[in-house]
Amino acid sequence: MLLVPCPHCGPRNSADMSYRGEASSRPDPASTTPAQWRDYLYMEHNPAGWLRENWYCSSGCRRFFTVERHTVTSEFREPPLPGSKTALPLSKTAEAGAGTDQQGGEK
Amino acid sequence: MIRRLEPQSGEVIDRESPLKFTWNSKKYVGYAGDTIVSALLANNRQVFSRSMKYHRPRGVLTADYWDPNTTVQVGTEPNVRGAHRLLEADMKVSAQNAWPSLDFDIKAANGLFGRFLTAGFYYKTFIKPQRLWPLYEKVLARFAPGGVVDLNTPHGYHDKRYAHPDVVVAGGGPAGLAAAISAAKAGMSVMLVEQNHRLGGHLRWGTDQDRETADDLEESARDAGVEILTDSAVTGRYDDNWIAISQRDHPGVVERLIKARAKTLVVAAGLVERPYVFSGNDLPGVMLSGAVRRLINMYAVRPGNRAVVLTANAEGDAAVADLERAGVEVARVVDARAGETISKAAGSSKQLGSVTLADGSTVKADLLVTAAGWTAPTSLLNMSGDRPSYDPAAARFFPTALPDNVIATGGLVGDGSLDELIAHGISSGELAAQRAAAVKHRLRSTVTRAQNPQGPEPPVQPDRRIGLSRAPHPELYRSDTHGMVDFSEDVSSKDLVSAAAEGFDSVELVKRFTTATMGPSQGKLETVNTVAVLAEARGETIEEVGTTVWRPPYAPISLGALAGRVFEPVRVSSLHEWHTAHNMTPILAGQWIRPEHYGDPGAEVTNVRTNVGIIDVTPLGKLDLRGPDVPKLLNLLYTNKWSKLPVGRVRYGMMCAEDGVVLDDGVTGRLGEDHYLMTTTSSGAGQIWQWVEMWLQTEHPDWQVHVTPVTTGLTSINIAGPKSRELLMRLVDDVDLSAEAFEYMNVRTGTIAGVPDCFMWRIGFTGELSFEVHVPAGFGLHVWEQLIEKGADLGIGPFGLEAQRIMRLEKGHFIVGQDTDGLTKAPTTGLRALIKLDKDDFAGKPELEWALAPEAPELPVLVAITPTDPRLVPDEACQILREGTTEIVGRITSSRFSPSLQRSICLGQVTPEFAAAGTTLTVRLCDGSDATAKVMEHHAHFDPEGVRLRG
Amino acid sequence: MAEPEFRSSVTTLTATPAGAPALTDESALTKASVRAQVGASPLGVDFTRTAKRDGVLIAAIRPDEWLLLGSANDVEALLATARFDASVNRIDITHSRLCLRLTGARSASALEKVCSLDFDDTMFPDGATGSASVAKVSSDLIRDDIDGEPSYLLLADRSFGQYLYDAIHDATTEFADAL
Amino acid sequence: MIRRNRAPRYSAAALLWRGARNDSWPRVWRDPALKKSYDVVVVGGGVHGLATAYYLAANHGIKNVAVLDKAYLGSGGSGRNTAIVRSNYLTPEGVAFYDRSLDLYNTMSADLNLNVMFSERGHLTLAHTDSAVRTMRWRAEVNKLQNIDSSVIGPDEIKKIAPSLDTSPNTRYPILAALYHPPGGTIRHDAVVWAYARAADAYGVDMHQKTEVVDVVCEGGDGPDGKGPGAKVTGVRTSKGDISTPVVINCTAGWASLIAAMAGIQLPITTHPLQAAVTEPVKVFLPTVVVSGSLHVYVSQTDRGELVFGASVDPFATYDMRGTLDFTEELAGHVLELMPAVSQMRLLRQWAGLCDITPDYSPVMGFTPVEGFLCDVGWGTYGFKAGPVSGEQMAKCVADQATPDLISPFALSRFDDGVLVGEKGAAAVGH
Ligand SMILES: Cc1cc2nc3c(=O)[nH]c(=O)nc-3n(C[C@H](O)[C@H](O)[C@H](O)COP(=O)(O)OP(=O)(O)OC[C@H]3O[C@@H](n4cnc5c(N)ncnc54)[C@H](O)[C@@H]3O)c2cc1C
Ligand SMILES: NC(=O)c1ccc[n+]([C@@H]2O[C@H](COP(=O)([O-])OP(=O)(O)OC[C@H]3O[C@@H](n4cnc5c(N)ncnc54)[C@H](O)[C@@H]3O)[C@@H](O)[C@H]2O)c1
Ligand SMILES: Cc1cc2nc3c(=O)[nH]c(=O)nc-3n(C[C@H](O)[C@H](O)[C@H](O)COP(=O)(O)O)c2cc1C
Ligand SMILES: [Zn+2]
Repeated sequence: MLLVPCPHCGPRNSADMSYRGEASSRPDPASTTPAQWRDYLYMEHNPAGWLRENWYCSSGCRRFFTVERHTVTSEFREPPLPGSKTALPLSKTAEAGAGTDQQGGEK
Repeated sequence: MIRRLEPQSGEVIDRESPLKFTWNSKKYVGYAGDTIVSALLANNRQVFSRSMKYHRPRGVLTADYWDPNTTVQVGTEPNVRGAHRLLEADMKVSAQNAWPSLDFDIKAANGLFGRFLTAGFYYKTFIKPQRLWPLYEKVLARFAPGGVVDLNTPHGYHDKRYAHPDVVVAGGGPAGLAAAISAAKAGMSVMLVEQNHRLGGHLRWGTDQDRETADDLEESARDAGVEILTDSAVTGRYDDNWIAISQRDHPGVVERLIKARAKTLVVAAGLVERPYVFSGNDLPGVMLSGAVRRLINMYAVRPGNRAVVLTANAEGDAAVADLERAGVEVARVVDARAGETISKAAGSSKQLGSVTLADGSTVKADLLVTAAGWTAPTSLLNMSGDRPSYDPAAARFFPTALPDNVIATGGLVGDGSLDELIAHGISSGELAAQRAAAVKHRLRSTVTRAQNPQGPEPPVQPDRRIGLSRAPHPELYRSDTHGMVDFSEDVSSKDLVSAAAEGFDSVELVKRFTTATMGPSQGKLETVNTVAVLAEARGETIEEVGTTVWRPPYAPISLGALAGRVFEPVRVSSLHEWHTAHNMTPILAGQWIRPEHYGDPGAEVTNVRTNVGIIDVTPLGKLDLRGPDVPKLLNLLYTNKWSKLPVGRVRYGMMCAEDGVVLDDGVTGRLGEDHYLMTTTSSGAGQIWQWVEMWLQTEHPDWQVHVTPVTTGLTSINIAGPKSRELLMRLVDDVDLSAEAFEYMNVRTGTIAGVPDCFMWRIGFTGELSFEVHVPAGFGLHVWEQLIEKGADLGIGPFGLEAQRIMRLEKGHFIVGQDTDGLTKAPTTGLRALIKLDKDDFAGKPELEWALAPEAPELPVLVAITPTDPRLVPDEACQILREGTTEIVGRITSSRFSPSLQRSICLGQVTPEFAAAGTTLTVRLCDGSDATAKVMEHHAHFDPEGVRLRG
Repeated sequence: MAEPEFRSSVTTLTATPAGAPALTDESALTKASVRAQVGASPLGVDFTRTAKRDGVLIAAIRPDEWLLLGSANDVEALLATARFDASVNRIDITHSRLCLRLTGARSASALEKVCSLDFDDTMFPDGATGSASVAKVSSDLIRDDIDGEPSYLLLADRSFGQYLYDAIHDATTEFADAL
Repeated sequence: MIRRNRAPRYSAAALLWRGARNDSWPRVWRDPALKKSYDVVVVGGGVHGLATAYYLAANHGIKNVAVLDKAYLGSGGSGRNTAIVRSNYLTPEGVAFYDRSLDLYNTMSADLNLNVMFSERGHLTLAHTDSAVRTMRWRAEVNKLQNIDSSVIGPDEIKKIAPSLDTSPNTRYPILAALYHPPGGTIRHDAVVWAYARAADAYGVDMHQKTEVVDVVCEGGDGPDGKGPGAKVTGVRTSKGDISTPVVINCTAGWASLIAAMAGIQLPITTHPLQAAVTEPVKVFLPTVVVSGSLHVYVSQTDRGELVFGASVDPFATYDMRGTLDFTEELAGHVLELMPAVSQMRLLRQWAGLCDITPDYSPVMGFTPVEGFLCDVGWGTYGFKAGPVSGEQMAKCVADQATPDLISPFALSRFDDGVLVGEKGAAAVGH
């Protein structure tokens, strides 16, 4: 189990964290073009190497933060930064795993 | 023949404790300390299984955990390692892979066709006629090896734990023991894990002096405070030294998983003896040197009467000595170091009869012992990222580059005298301790709650250990004949050669084509032989060919142990006990258990519509929002406007993700100047909390808003029905509940049934006059019981989720995730007026702007639908078709029979073409027939003007 | 009208076997949450530390959240005297959180069966707090030894009460004296 | 139907004949030298790449084709998937597409003259909640409209089909219903890879193993080195040498973003490991494929007796295939919820493969803004079953220079338009 360096708690099991995907910046909604916006929504760099990404310390301090992680060796580098936001509420994969059940929105 | 020897000085059996057991329903007796196999051998049973493909009789090969031929069924437990599992009283042991019996196995006929059943023969046959393949498949499936699962095995109790040892040592041989002792003496907490039942590794079947050393080491380890786990295995090394240990010596549980975050891992796995490949090498009576040494010295079992020994090393020589001491006639010693070897073994199908040497001579023997060398079980090292390399001079693989937190010692890294091994273990333990200390220091300075350590972090110690030398060893893989390479998979060297010739000529392809190394020992016995045969076939070196990937687990681990105690959290509201006591039919909603109804949902609806009902809606997500910037937050997350919401008012809102897809909806009320309560859908509660936090923390860290989830801090009860006001008035003194003073979509704070600090909002999903009250949860049951008591004369009754669903559908309220799906954008819901494109910004705004632009393609529309036949309730998810075609133009998303209207009612999504009121729809029912239905003018089937609700 | 009576979400308690760590339900304690900006220190207690003041346990459970635990009067009194600036919010969470206490020499070992944090004395000393998943429920843990005997407070969402109580209780039974 | 010009056909008779004469079989495919130029270069020797190459040659006569793989054939997802095939998808476009694939699988053994052991054993998707039942019904209803055998059945029928399942109502996640799809099943995944490779080879397609593409050579594009939108492909650079070619097809699944980046194109893809595991073998007791979306698990038993398990993808993006303990723990927990009886079975091996996940759980197929650079990627956790139809349609796409109808819903341009495929509606771990 990967240890993720939370800037507040210190290294924590990845199971205690939510992965929030590639760090991206939100285009200004007032001036954005469809191309820019959909880039923000859907496109990914997905490098095999260093990746800036967001995590949420969901079972710990509940802070969002951004780190750089190597996607081949799983090393982390640089002191973590405050988080940046992602377009969809859960990462795509979390949703892929969530199955159909969690989607039923009972009131 | 009596096979049990006179008492041996190192024997582990207790002759005072005989144990009765059965083998294939026949009765036998062994001793405590025996393994199943040693007890059976002592009883002169030699054949333990039939091989997978050819059903050849198989006897003992390694006499340890990895023995491929002695896997048996014990009671309901399949695939028990008979040469490892200790005998217990009244064990019922049976052979697994033989029919009708071990002695006479019909499938052995396969053996006759051996030359045709070459590797990959399946792929080349049963092609035509294809319709017969399912039949063939059924026949092939009968040949599946392994034991039988008893489908009545109960859901057992399993256990698990975490651990944070400084050092984990895998392997309790002399090297591992020495490392554990020295690490513990350096002040580290150490876990020593040994797969066998006793510590000592190979010393256990060595000389008296070896055993004495083992006992001494064991005692020192205990004295040093090492945590010792026997009959346990390190099954995996994962990221950041997350170590999986299967523990089998813990009282009360059969096997438990320990998840250890080790600061350093010492791998002292020793060596696994490797079989030699030659014709007849799988005949019963052909054994490895380690097997005979274990059998004689530990179990006092005579492995045969007349032996030939092929030896390439000291272990083989020691086996000769052991055999002679045990009274076995050693007919011939074949010394590989002198260039001698054997060519083939022959005999009856069940017993070795003679051995032919490479020089052509034949020796009669019922035992052939081979000491052909070792495989380094580098599995844990590979899992740590290492790619071991092959040394032809020593005829085995050695580690190359290990991460700092993994240290190898003992036979894995080299050879030496016992003293040298121990010395290497000691220095490895010291190194492990130093490195663990550095990690410990770092953790204590980075984990905030830890006590900060003194002084600077010690540097990572370079490896200054004096290495072990590598003893030269002949490369002894295959003789001049072909034989078994993978005993469990029945793959011969000939299969490998022909697979390579066919083009499956890389080690990965040959593995997949022949299944070599894919059996229970996962290559520990067969990998190097496979590679060696392939290298020979391709004219390459073993290093060039390389090995297949070693993967976890190191040793198989039960699903029960992996599962452990199943933690599946269950959430209930403060009213759960009441529901249970009142006949609720429960329904699972995520982690929540809720009342679906209390017997008759239809009657519950009618009661709400005529009297008053109460429903427990505690799981409704509730976020307490405080701070001056809450309106900004609401404006950002909801599609509608929030700046002007007065204190005491509530408003409905819809949230979208940035792609414009509906994410959640709910009501938010302003409780005070800077104090709001947001509600979300029950299933969205967790996700929306995170969503809110994300926007605040990442996009607007300057906004002053504090978010507190209070979902279960408040027991939420909806009191609905024409008599709801009357009822609530009986319990509330400090709030004016009159229609004039407390209007629809308002919120008040007050005391209910003596409980202060309750919120009451006038809203409702049911379409009736209703009050949703939120009561501090510790008093929830009190308020609920008071409602029931005080409402008795008003006809009060509880209602469940189903009644609520019916009523909301009568009112045409949609449910996010049921009437919308993962692609439903906000305008589809029909709530166009709630999408305020004149706001500067809100989540998903650009997409909604584009979706609503005149030139944009029209989106599907959510409409209320009424089937022509009022009795007909189309199932939810029925498709709506263009008449006379199978073209899908929509689907029913919700449907129920309405007790209030006495007809069926639906919501559905349709393409714009079919969305106009009055359009006739064709609904394809589940039984394949079609029904017609009409699109209605309003979403609300019932009371479209909302008179009742506002009453 | 019957007097309102506070009810815990742990409705069925099981006896602690002799020798095992004792698990008690302290959900009725008053719990207040004090929220401030990350980096602020409205109560003078740093993240992951605790302090005791006038009968109230103050635990800095998050970089922006301080939990106050005690009797209703004590907590109220403490909050009344505290001088907070306008950006600080206080929220009563008595009813939102369940509170269990696990006490006994082997309580860390029992917790190790349900939680992945390192409970070694140097990693989680008396007076420290941390949040983590306990039997798959996000929880706040506070080490609050009693007379030198290891003791942990565990707070989690109220609705998990019985589930968590049972899960932790089960984890303790292994440490009972052999019969 | 292929006519093999060199290699002998496989059959039981041939096996006996050769066995009797102790003859060995000739190579399944050649080990050719790398040519300087090819008409089409397929990157990735998985089922998608190999099928594309095969159909280019077999259906369109385009035979000067190279398939390049950085490791061995089938070393990607194609060699490590749980081999579940089905066509009971949610959207009409999905159903039509996967149904064609199932047709091709059905006749594959005969068509390609190699037994791929397609086992039409049926596929059960369990529903544990009301909303899951509703989604199952949604799928069943869409399926029926396209004549796909797929229906919702109750616990009693489920118990008959798979007696080892605990269908009692008082489990933590009671089995309320299942979507039953009799034509679904499993296949010998490696055999499919080998069958396509062998058949393509017979047409003269060159397979180059251990040949890594390190760059895609472009000209005329807006980006650096003439890459990016508007560019035209002229060749590829590989670890074994350069190749000139006007057409490059990216069939690299988990590595797809990297190859696309070489052409200056970004994809809506993240790479996540998907793990799988097998137990030791036991006598066959599970006759069908069982999937539970809410418990994140799917399981089938091979003819060799092992249970093969899979789950959902790992939570964070990585190219590392090491595998985790969390996966096996969760998996075992969930399997025991469904089948308590297997608690004494032992896990033998776990492994991982890389999945190219898109936002709408649908692939990215066909042309891209770089001329001559095509993609057949985004196959996520479900792409094995799509191999045959994808190969067939991608070959057609190249040969006709036009996007075939069957794959037009999956164009990369849908992400520019914001019109995603509806499979997202039923996003489960449904394999
Ligand atoms: C554990 C697991 C279980 C699965 N279960 C199922 C299932 O049950 N049913 C189902 O339908 N699908 C399943 N899938 C998904 C399925 O396996 C994949 O979608 C499918 O195999 C993709 O095939 P492919 O040919 O596109 O890619 P792959 O088979 O992954 O082939 C891509 C190839 O590209 C090569 N490559 C990469 N980069 C380069 C380069 N630079 N140069 C040269 N070559 C390169 C790789 O070596 C690899 O061989 C599963 C996947 C996994 C991992
Ligand atoms: N292994 C032999 O058969 C053997 C026999 C004679 C001499 N030797 C010599 O002894 C030396 C080896 O001594 P050593 O102390 O390194 O090894 P060892 O073989 O004496 O002990 C290693 C121990 O590790 C255990 N083990 C391996 N992997 C494990 C795991 N993952 N989890 C738990 N336990 C595990 C084994 O059961 C074994 O008892 C070598 O130099 C070799 O030449 C070995
Ligand atoms: C359907 C299927 C069944 C498998 N069965 C076995 C098996 O019985 N024994 C085994 O060792 N591996 C089995 N494997 C796993 C492979 O050995 C291997 O781990 C996998 O193909 C990934 O390759 P890698 O481990 O070399 O990376 C199986 C794989 C698949 C896809
Ligand atoms: Zn944190």
